[in-house]
Amino acid sequence: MTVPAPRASTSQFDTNELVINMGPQHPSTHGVLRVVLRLDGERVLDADCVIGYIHRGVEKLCENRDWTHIILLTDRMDYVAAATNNLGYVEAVEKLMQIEVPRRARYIRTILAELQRIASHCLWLGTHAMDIGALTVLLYAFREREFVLDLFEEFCGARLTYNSMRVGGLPLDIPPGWDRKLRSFCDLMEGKLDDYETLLTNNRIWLKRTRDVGVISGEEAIGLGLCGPPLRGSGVSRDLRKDEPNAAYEEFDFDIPLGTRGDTYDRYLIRMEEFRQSIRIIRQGLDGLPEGPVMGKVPRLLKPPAGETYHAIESPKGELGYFLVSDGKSTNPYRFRVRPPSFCNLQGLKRLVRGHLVADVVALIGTIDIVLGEVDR
Amino acid sequence: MDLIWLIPLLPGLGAALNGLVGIRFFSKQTAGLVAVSTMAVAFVLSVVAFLGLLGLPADERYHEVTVASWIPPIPLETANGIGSFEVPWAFALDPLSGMMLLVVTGIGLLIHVYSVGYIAHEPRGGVARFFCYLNLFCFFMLTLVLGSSFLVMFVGWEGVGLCSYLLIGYWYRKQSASDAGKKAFIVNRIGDWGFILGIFLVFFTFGTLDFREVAEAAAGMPVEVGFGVLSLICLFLFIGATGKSAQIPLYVWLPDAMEGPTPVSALIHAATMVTAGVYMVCRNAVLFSHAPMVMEVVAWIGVLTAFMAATIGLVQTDIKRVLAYSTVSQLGYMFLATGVGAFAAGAFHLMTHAFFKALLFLGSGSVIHGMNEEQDMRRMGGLKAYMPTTFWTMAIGAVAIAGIPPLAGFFSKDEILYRTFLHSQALWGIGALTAVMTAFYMFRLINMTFLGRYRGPEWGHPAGGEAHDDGGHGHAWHGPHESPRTMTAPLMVLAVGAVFAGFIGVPAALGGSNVIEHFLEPSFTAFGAFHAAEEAHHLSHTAELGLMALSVLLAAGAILFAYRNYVQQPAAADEMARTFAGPHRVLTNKYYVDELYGATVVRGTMEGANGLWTVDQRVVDGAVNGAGWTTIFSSWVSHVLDKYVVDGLVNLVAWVCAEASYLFRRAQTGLIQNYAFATLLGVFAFVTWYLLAR
Amino acid sequence: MLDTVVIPLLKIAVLVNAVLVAVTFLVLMERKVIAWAQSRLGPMRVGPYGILQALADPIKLILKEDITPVKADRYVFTLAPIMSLVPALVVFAVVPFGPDPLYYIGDINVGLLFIISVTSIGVYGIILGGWASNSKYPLLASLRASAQLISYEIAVTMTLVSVILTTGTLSLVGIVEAQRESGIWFGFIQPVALVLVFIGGLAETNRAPFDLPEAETELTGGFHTEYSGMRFALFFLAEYANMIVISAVVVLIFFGGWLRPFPNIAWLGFLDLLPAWIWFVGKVFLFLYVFIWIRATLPRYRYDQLMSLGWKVLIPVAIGNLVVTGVFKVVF
Amino acid sequence: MAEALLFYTLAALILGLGVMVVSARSAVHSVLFLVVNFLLVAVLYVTLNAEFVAVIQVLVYAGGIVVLYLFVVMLVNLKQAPERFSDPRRLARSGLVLGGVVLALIVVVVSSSLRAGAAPEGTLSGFGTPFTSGNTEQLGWVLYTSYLIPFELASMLLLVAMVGAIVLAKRHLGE
Amino acid sequence: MLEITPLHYSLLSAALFMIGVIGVLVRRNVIIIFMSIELILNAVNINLVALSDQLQDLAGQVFVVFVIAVAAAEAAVGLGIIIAFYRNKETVNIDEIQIMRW
Repeated sequence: MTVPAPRASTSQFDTNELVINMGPQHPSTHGVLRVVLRLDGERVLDADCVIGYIHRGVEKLCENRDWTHIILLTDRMDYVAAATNNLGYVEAVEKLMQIEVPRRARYIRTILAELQRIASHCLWLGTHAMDIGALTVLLYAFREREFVLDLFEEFCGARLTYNSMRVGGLPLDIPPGWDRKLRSFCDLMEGKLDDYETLLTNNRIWLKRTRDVGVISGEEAIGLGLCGPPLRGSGVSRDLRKDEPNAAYEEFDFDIPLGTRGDTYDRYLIRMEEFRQSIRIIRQGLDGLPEGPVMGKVPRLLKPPAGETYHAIESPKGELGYFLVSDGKSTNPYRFRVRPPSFCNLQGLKRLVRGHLVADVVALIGTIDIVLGEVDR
Repeated sequence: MDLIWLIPLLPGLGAALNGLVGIRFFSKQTAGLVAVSTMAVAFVLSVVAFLGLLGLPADERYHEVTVASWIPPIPLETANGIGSFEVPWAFALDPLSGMMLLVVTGIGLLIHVYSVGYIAHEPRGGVARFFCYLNLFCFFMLTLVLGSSFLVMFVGWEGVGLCSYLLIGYWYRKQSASDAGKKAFIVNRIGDWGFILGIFLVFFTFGTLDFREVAEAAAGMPVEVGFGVLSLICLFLFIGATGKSAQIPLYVWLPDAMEGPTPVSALIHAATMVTAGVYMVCRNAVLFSHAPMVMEVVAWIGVLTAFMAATIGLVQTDIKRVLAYSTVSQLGYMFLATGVGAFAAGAFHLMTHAFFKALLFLGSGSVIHGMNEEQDMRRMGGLKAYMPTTFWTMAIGAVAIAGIPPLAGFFSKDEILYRTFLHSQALWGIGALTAVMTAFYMFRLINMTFLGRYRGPEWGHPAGGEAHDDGGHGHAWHGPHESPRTMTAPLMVLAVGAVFAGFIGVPAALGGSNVIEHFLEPSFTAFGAFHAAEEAHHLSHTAELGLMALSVLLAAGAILFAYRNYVQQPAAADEMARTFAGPHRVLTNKYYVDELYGATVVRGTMEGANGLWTVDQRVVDGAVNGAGWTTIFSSWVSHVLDKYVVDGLVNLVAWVCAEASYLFRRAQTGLIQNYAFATLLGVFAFVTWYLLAR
Repeated sequence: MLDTVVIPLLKIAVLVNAVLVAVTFLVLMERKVIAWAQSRLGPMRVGPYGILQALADPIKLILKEDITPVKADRYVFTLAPIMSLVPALVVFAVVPFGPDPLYYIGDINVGLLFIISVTSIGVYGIILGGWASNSKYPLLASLRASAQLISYEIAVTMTLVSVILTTGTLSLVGIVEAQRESGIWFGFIQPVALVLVFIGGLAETNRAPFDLPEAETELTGGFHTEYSGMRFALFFLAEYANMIVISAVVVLIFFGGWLRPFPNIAWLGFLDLLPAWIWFVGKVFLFLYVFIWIRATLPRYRYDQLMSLGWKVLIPVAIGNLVVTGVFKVVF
Repeated sequence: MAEALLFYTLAALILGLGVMVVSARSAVHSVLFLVVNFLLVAVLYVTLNAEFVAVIQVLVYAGGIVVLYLFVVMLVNLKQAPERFSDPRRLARSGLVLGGVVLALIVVVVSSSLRAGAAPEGTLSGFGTPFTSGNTEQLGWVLYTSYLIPFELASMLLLVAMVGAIVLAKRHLGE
Repeated sequence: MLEITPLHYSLLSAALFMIGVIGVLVRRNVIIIFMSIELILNAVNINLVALSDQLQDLAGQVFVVFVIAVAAAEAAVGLGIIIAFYRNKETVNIDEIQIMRW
């Protein structure tokens, strides 16, 4: 076990400090994150995140693909929330090219994004709970996630990497009967949410493990550049769906849950409430789904005018932003840059874990909800 | 009467309350209420106690209450072998202290009431502080009055000195006020030095400090013809009295003390504290009457002080300073009375003087208040129209002090003059002249202030006196005005007192029975011989009446003269001043006494200190340094010896030990296992021995 | 010779084999029960409904390569699993499966103390296993484990003292007989002690929610991270054997051992038709089910919370229970 | 016969393990031998009809005290034993000690067997608490009656030791 | 030889005692020295228990209980000292624990 981190005390007899390496092969680091912990007994003095184990150069790859092919590369970043990745990208391109998207397409995009949020949160809930030792919740959450994946499969034929959107709209309209299945899933999910909460929300051990663990104030959270539930958990009202509405969010009625203490439990409660708000949005979307085409007028070969744009959406993990530069000549982006929420939230880990115990590290990695595919790209 | 210990305690409580709590928390009204109510209760208690005293037969009018044992018996050497120095915290009520009690609590109460109005412009904490000091003063004054022994009295004596200092310097931001406070304190120290020496001597002589026991012991001693130990005691005590009561040569602090608030001047520097000296001399009447030589000194000091102060008073223009010199002068009168053996007359004058001088001071305070802190009489005039109550009450006070019958001053002053006449015509002459001047300067004051034409500043805009602008309060002044009721009501009460207080001492010549003298007599007796001797040359009633008439006439003439000079022909006064330019300058500068003291005492002290410092620097330090050099040298020698001889020996011994112990030291390895091994060997040896020996 | 050597040896052989077989089936039971709790099916491939998985698992473990890390202390590394398993099996020497001497190997008069003391030896396996691996996570885990075991041992022992106070004997047979005589299971007389012993038992066997030493999401498997093959299987066996021991102790002390329910009610006598040892084993498996159930339900405590629970809650409550029991004993 | 066999086996193991404890190179091995040694001593106690003491021996010594040793060894965790350099003087001293041991043992054996006939009869202590096998209850009685005060003192000693150990081993705030 | 008398136990005890003493005297690791002390205490305990059985007197066993209590106290404090010492000097070599000599 090699330890690259500098050792504060050179003596091998030192009983005060222990440097251990959590990951990259560790069951609770959600992939290949490596955290180098400096411990005082069981207490964490400092933590350094080492990332890059699944760096694939997605941004560089994208600069050598044409604008449409990029969509399927975005699937591979946050691979548990491919639909929102697609959404952010296609909207960015639409913004760059100023393409009008049909309303029905925007509605369906919203529904897909929220469905994706449910799936992503299911995965988060299961792994977070399992990190803290609640085994059953993982399987329950995966069971429900399975339904979402089925729905996506029916919609676009893929279960994980959907490639489900196109610049200017959607490749396909929803299949017949899909909305009915979605509705029944919404009903089912509401009941299951109560199950999860029964297992966790008022569980004394769960409370002990999450209450006052990883407390961060709103100012600090902003200072660290946190986004998404970790930011809202500290009471900062920042949700791009409300603040800078994209897709069809401005036509929907939903609430942004906010935390008060900024601890792990608050972040848990926020995500649980986001489940419900997503269901609410999906229902509204299904109710008000307009008729019409799902694809707008788009040229065969996408060649945006020279210029640059930044477009961000609220992905399940936080603010997912795309920065695109077009030189106006080629069919590839001149520059393709992603602001991944997981990467930004991971910066908070060092601050969050300091002073906590080793066992809290896994709880905190769980609470910031990272996907290494997105962190490393 | 057993509750008399409460009388001083009550103002003390008030002081504590105002001082500890009030400065921070009390409103002005609360602070005043606390102070006034404690004084009122104390006054009521005093009246009750006094009535109780009156209820007793004349020769049993002495009541002592021991509150606590204070100083436990300490064996100390006295003239009569080893004495027991024991002082209980005891209060004594007898006719003299009873009278003083009424004066202090009564006038104190009135002045407290007056102060509520007078001090109202001060900031909140300042009011509480003021009343705290005032109450504290009453506490100490009553302790002084009631103390049954020299030491208890001395506590009060020092306490009132402290309060006097605090109150003079009440406006401590004002340089002159704090200087005046310090001056009063320091000058008083000189007197206290005498007083405390007197106390030492009293104890050394009599083995006790209780007034009554001292008096009884002294009564048993013969009257000293020459200058004996009693005379020495009395002289020392009198030095104390001159300090406290502002007599030559220690009177200089009193005029300056007028920097304090006017009620303070009235209470402390006119009515009560300054009379403490007189009171003390009266208390020790027996002692003094056994020292005729000192009595003579007292009389002369008194009369000279009276005269000198009166002459200075003639030309002063500051209204309070006139009154201050008048006070000094009247105190001189009192000492004159005691000096000629007329203790009762002195005490009587003390009382009447308390009334009218407090009245005059409060009146002047009222004027100053009405004139927006203006104290210079030349900038007043015609105020009668604006403040009639003040004018009339002050006029009564002036008439009383001038000795016009039937007001209070007439009876007491004439009693003194009459007694003086019996004693010595020379003294009488000066005294009578002083009385005339008194009448003149008092009416000069009244005339310049209230009559004639208004000479003060225009109003409607802020106006301040040249010396007292910082005393002003910055608010617009709307012209001379009458003072509030809390201030005028005490004036009226005191005016009534000034009119009628004399009637308790109407002399036999006027058909009275001189109640006060008979009442006070037990306090001065424990003696008989002196009194009998004094009775011997008694003048006829006719002569006595003649003297009275003369002094009244002279006073009336002086009043008229003053009226002519300052009201009818204001220029006449200036002309006179020009005519007698030399004397006038001398008087205006108060005989240059302050300068004299400055040049002699103060400068002398300074020079002396400088000289001593030089001596210290050159001689003492030189000696010390020389000694130091010597020491260094000798220690160097010693060091050499120590290092090479003594240490050598010691080291030799140690070296021998160390070398000798080398072998044994090897065993002391610090390695536990070696010790354990040795232990084991020991156990083996023991077990073997045990098994084999069994 | 037959009575003193052969029969006991036979009994020991039977018992050890029975325990080991029980453990394999316990593992299967755990997998099945948790699967059902998590709406899964669990093992289904080996044999009908996966029943033969119980045999497949040990065979797999035996056949696996037994790796010894290079830097490990190889003697201790080998010894540790043995020291872990042996005490767990030795305990069964005093566990009576029924009233008849046939059903137990020995009934010593300090049976309960014997169980406590022998299980306390089991901690060596964990400590040494962690230490001998010469690796950081196992070391941390073994330190945690030993601290946890020692802490909870105090609480459990304290609690058992109050039970001893009630029965007046340390013999396990004697304790069960005492329950028969009083006609009521001690679990109803000493409910607090029951809860304490059960919680302490969870902790002593490193079961959820106290499974910190082998918290795989935190310490990647705990003290046996570096173990594989049969040596790992021994740790595994030891853990499950310990579960059985704790269940057996709880049943013996609080649930009447081999007694049928309501031993004092005569008309329930038909329940005695089932042999005593069936009752006993049935109750033990009931408790084992509870163990598994809890594991499926609860999250895990954190180390400091675990310690504070042990020292600040269980031990004071145990002492309080002891005092109350003593007072009752004296008063009534 | 069986008793003698058991005794000699146990004695040999106990002594052998004792030697291993003292001579083991690694402290951890030393601790392990010590545990086994204690367990065997407990077995010896059982043969001497002292079940309670045997169990206590296992519970307190093997289960408690030696775990503490193991903790400390792991905490200190020295890679090499401190005896990595040899000290001839020490060896000489050891030889001397061993010689003394043999001598002492011979002396004891001889003197004891010489006086074997004169061994005192009956109880030594005078407390006269005869016991049978399975004597836990009796032991309790003796402990809580005759030896109540020493027992309580022992509990105080343990308390004090506990506090002292905590104070000693606690990391001070400044560090 | 085949009859086991208290003498046998005494000999066993004495031998174990001596092993402990040798451990105390020759080892340098303080922890092993402490363990040797435990061996010594055990030797004493064997003696006590054996004589208790021989004399049919429980006092011996009572003393064993006390010895164990004292041993526990000794181990706790002793090991605490070792830990504290190790923190400061980073050694458990008894030869280096000698700063108080002379």
